[in-house]
Amino acid sequence: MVNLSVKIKDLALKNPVMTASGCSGFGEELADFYDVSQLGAILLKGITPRNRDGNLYPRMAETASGMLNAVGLQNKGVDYFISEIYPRIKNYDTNLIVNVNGSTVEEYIEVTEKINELDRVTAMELNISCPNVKEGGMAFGVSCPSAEYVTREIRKVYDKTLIVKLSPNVTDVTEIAKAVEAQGADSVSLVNTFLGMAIDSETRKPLLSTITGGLSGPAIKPIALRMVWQVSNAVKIPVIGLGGIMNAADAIEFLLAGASAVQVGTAIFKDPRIPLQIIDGIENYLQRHHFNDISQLIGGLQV
Amino acid sequence: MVNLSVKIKDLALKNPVMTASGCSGFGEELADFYDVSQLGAILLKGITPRNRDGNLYPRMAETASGMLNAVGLQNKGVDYFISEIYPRIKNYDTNLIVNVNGSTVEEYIEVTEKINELDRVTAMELNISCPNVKEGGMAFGVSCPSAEYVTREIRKVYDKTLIVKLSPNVTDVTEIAKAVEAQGADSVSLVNTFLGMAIDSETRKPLLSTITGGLSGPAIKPIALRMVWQVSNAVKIPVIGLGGIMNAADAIEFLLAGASAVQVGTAIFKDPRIPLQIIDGIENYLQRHHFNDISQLIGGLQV
Amino acid sequence: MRKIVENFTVISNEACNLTNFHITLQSDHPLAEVFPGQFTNIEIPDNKDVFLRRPFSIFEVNNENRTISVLVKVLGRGSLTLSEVRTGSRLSLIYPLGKGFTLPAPDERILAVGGGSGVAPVLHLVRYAEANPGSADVILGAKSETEHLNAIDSYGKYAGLHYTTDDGTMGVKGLVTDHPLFGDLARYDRIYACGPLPMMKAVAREAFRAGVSCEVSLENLMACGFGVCLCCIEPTVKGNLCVCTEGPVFNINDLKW
Amino acid sequence: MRKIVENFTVISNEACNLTNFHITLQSDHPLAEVFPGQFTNIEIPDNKDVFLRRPFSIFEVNNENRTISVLVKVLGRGSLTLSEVRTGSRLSLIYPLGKGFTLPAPDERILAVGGGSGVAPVLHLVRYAEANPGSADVILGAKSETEHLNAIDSYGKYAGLHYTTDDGTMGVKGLVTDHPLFGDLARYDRIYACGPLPMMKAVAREAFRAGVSCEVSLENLMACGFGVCLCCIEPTVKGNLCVCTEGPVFNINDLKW
Ligand SMILES: Cc1cc2nc3c(=O)[nH]c(=O)nc-3n(C[C@H](O)[C@H](O)[C@H](O)COP(=O)(O)OP(=O)(O)OC[C@H]3O[C@@H](n4cnc5c(N)ncnc54)[C@H](O)[C@@H]3O)c2cc1C
Ligand SMILES: Cc1cc2nc3c(=O)[nH]c(=O)nc-3n(C[C@H](O)[C@H](O)[C@H](O)COP(=O)(O)OP(=O)(O)OC[C@H]3O[C@@H](n4cnc5c(N)ncnc54)[C@H](O)[C@@H]3O)c2cc1C
Ligand SMILES: Cc1cc2nc3c(=O)[nH]c(=O)nc-3n(C[C@H](O)[C@H](O)[C@H](O)COP(=O)(O)O)c2cc1C
Ligand SMILES: Cc1cc2nc3c(=O)[nH]c(=O)nc-3n(C[C@H](O)[C@H](O)[C@H](O)COP(=O)(O)O)c2cc1C
Ligand code: FES
Ligand code: FES
Repeated sequence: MVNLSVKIKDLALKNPVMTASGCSGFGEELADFYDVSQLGAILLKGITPRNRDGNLYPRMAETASGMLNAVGLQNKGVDYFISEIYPRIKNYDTNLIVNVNGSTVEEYIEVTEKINELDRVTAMELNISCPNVKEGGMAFGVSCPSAEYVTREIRKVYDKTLIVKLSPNVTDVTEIAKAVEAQGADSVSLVNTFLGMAIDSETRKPLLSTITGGLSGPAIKPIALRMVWQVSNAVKIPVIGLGGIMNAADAIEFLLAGASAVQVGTAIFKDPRIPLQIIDGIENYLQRHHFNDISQLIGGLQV
Repeated sequence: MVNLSVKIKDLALKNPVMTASGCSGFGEELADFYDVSQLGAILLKGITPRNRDGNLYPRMAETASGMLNAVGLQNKGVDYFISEIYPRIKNYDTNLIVNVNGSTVEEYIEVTEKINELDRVTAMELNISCPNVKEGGMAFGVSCPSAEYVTREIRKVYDKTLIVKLSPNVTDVTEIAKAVEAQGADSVSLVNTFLGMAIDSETRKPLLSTITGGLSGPAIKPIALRMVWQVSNAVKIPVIGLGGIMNAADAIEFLLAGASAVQVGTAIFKDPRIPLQIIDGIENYLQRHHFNDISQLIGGLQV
Repeated sequence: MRKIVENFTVISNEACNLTNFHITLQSDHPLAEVFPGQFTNIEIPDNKDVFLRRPFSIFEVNNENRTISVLVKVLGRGSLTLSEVRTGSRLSLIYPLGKGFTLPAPDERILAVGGGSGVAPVLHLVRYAEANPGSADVILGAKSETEHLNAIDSYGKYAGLHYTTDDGTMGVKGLVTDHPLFGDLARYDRIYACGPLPMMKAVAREAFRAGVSCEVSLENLMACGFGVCLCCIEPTVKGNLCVCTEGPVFNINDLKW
Repeated sequence: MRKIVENFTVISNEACNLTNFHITLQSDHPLAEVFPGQFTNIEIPDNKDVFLRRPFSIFEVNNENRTISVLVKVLGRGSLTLSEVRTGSRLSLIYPLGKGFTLPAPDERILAVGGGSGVAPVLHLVRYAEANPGSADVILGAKSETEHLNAIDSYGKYAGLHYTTDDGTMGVKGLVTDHPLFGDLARYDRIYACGPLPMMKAVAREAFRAGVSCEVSLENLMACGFGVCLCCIEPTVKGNLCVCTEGPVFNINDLKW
């Protein structure tokens, strides 16, 4: 028997594999395929204080080994979440983590205070890295002062495990990571999507209604992995790695680079079972290599 | 007949397709396959003042729709170039553009002054974006003051067309572009490679001797295209676009996004004829869409 | 609703004409129940330029043989690769996806209109509803005779089959809405349409004018196909709805056309 | 030197054993001249996980039939896909690449050592040099009999064929350097080796001790294969050299082993 459980501050994960926000709905769609209690955690779809329609169609474009999305945080608002969705999902036997968004610090606080009351939401992910919204979002995540500010304000109102989700669209991601660590973040997750663009050469029009969108999938994995490695070496808090993870080998690379846990996003669109396959694959790897604890992999890169 | 020629300041290109630096040697290897005078320009391999051995093997790793390299500017130095290589290639009937590198501003100046004397080198590309060297390189390209400084000093000693090659590893590439434009750059080319990393999960070792390396290929195209579009909208000087261009449709997307010319890098490794196929493809596109001048495509994105 | 990811075996791949292929796929297990208008998201094998799955309406279902089939129109790189798939190869399918058409009551008269690759769900519907030529009409539209699907004559037992072509080489010359049956829509209780957007909009306009209930099946671009990505949304009177889970079939009254 | 990018047709693909495949490819045009030790960079079709070409030594050359062949050992994703290629399909090759072996003079005695996928260039050499069993010996090393290639008996007319296996199931038990022929290397004028790095280093050590000229063919990772990327370099006494253009064959005196 190998031990797959990890702890991110007070967040106890039965295994280090979570779904990524915006790629697994509220867990219900995955539950159509399998028992979601097998997952380490479900990162719920990004939530804002009030209903957001998101961006206009078309919202996605396929790219080489990846995709662009411009969903723009479509959601029905935190109150709807609490009254309609939370009751349906609160008995999943896994960690539910809310991805918190806002256009202003006040909006972030508003959502945070409300979800702080939910027993079964065991952690929150502060999204300061969404490239698909006009206000807030990534703007908070690309400069140290604003990242510090929003983290500090949220820390004041949130008691449980606070994960800050970092943007890769920066010159030095370690600076931002250190800044939010200093303000009390319990963990950082990275990366969110890269700002990208796609054009239809025949029609000479952008493929997304918003012109630019967020790039995800295997294409970004090498950059994401580098950032996770840099940040793991720069901060003391646990790091959660993501970006293009498609299989157990990919996940293990992020763990070796220093991540304590991983998230699976775009891969779910290709096959919703991939998170479970990754859990099995990691367990199998540990056995094959005669490790008995996942902690032996974390940061185990031999340089 | 359609017109494919473009001008970048004093640099007259018979068509907008160049090879990218470090991906086409000194043109001689391509000449083993075809007549290189068909190309708009050949970007020569990065040159430093003195011999550089480059980084240790292994220097490359394949990634999803791309590759990482850690060549590290291996070259025999500018004097060797001038005495041994230049005489062999100077009669190619196309533009020869030297990619200039250094660890210090003095080193950049040293190379620039020497190649300024070469009649057949019609332009230079100032590389302030190489992620694979310890000193100089990308360090100059990720902050405005240092990018400004090196551009200003080089402008003083270089008379012909000065192209500055920008790094994509920054929060806001338009700031750097505007900074070098203000210092007299005649053009900017972007993007150089993204800093990335690859790990062998089985051996738990990095796949590159340098741990991190530069990501190129189709994987990066959406991000490169976004940056070219942003920079084209931010500066008045012509922009040269590159990053993952594999075929004529890709090249046309960069032109539509605002590039006046394009460079083809990693695609050459897959098939050295791709730059020629792109020239044909652009010509064919213009005819098919009833354009008679390439200038009708440049910046022609319909938003 | 239970959904499945499963490898099916290609048991036949027949060219219907130059650009349409009828691919029949067999499961190793008993099939899940499939309703007309539902679709499957297929992993395209072996194509370096395709990253995501591609959605296709489920055309025919045979529970005994554990087979489903799809009609694939070659439009781009993914559908091209799929059209070249060989008998015996395995394809990963996610199914059944989406909500199907509202089934007609036994005594209702229906008109089903299919254009291009949109014929699959409407033919599935008339067969599934056990319609008959007395109560059901199908109009199939195409650019030219060469684009019409062969081997659908057997559907004559479920519906009156009518054809239109843009160039007049088969059936009535013109668009589907130019067919004489559109002259008197009021005799139908329900109209169903699937095909290119302009066609569906034209049908919707006529149905609306005639005051007949009409459902259309949308083909918005999809990433996941099962409701997690929110890429496929369609603006409706109920807000942005997911085409993959709350559609692909919509009543035209809900759409903002 | 003129190099070519060209689509070849697969005219046969034979399994030599569980992990080695002999693939013969036909050109539409007269072949370029190929020397032993030269290689080709092959575009791997249809595999979403492979981006770059993969280099393989040219094994047999038949100018009349316009065919060349490669021996592919399945090591990872690219070689696996290649090993499954079907007769009739087309593969894009870049060839001829690299510098080959220094050919032996007619009166020179040679020892050629091949391990694993490294047998292709050394067998090409003995055949090309029109060697004969009196003047040439070949030692082929493998882990076990099951990994030895069949259908190379015809090379008996060019050289004495000798085998070693790690487990002793065929020929001498042990590494290639455990073969008795290594007891008296001085009788050879030239030694050639291609195979796994440890094997080549062991052969080089023995050749160096015996003072016999020795060339090895390296298999460094490559991106382009024709000299533009500088990814494949090997440190030598002449500095970092490109294995793809200044090799893959090197004299051991030039290497920093
Ligand atoms: C619910 C649903 C059911 C469908 N049922 C069928 C079916 O039964 N038979 C069938 O042949 N097709 C069907 N389609 C459409 C099919 O999914 C697309 O034709 C296919 O995905 C195209 O993939 P490709 O890789 O060949 O095209 P690409 O190479 O990705 O694109 C080629 C061109 O077609 C455009 N395009 C691609 N997909 C669509 C789309 N969905 N709508 C409009 N334009 C598009 C692209 O923008 C591009 O210009 C259905 C789609 C949906 C959403
Ligand atoms: C000049 C030259 C000639 C060659 N001739 C032959 C030949 O005749 N027959 C033959 O079977 N092979 C030959 N090879 C090796 C062949 O190119 C590799 O085995 C092949 O590229 C592996 O690709 P893959 O996608 O299967 O492996 P991948 O999936 O890319 O890698 C699988 C594993 O193998 C390792 N690996 C991959 N390539 C190499 C390599 N070149 N050296 C060491 N480790 C490697 C990887 O690091 C990885 O651990 C030659 C290589 C060169 C450079
Ligand atoms: C369609 C889509 C929607 C997303 N929505 C959110 C979101 O609401 N909040 C968030 O923090 N990240 C969101 N993301 C980003 C992912 O959580 C993840 O950071 C990114 O996709 C990289 O991981 P991947 O390559 O595994 O997908 C979204 C990504 C996609 C593709
Ligand atoms: C092997 C390799 C070597 C490179 N060497 C240089 C160089 O010497 N100077 C430079 O400015 N860029 C260099 N580059 C970057 C390319 O010129 C180009 O900016 C980058 O690869 C993105 O374009 P692509 O995706 O078309 O390759 C190199 C790239 C590769 C892959
Ligand atoms: S396609 Fe993902 S939600 Fe509809
Ligand atoms: S593989 Fe590119 S230079 Fe040798």
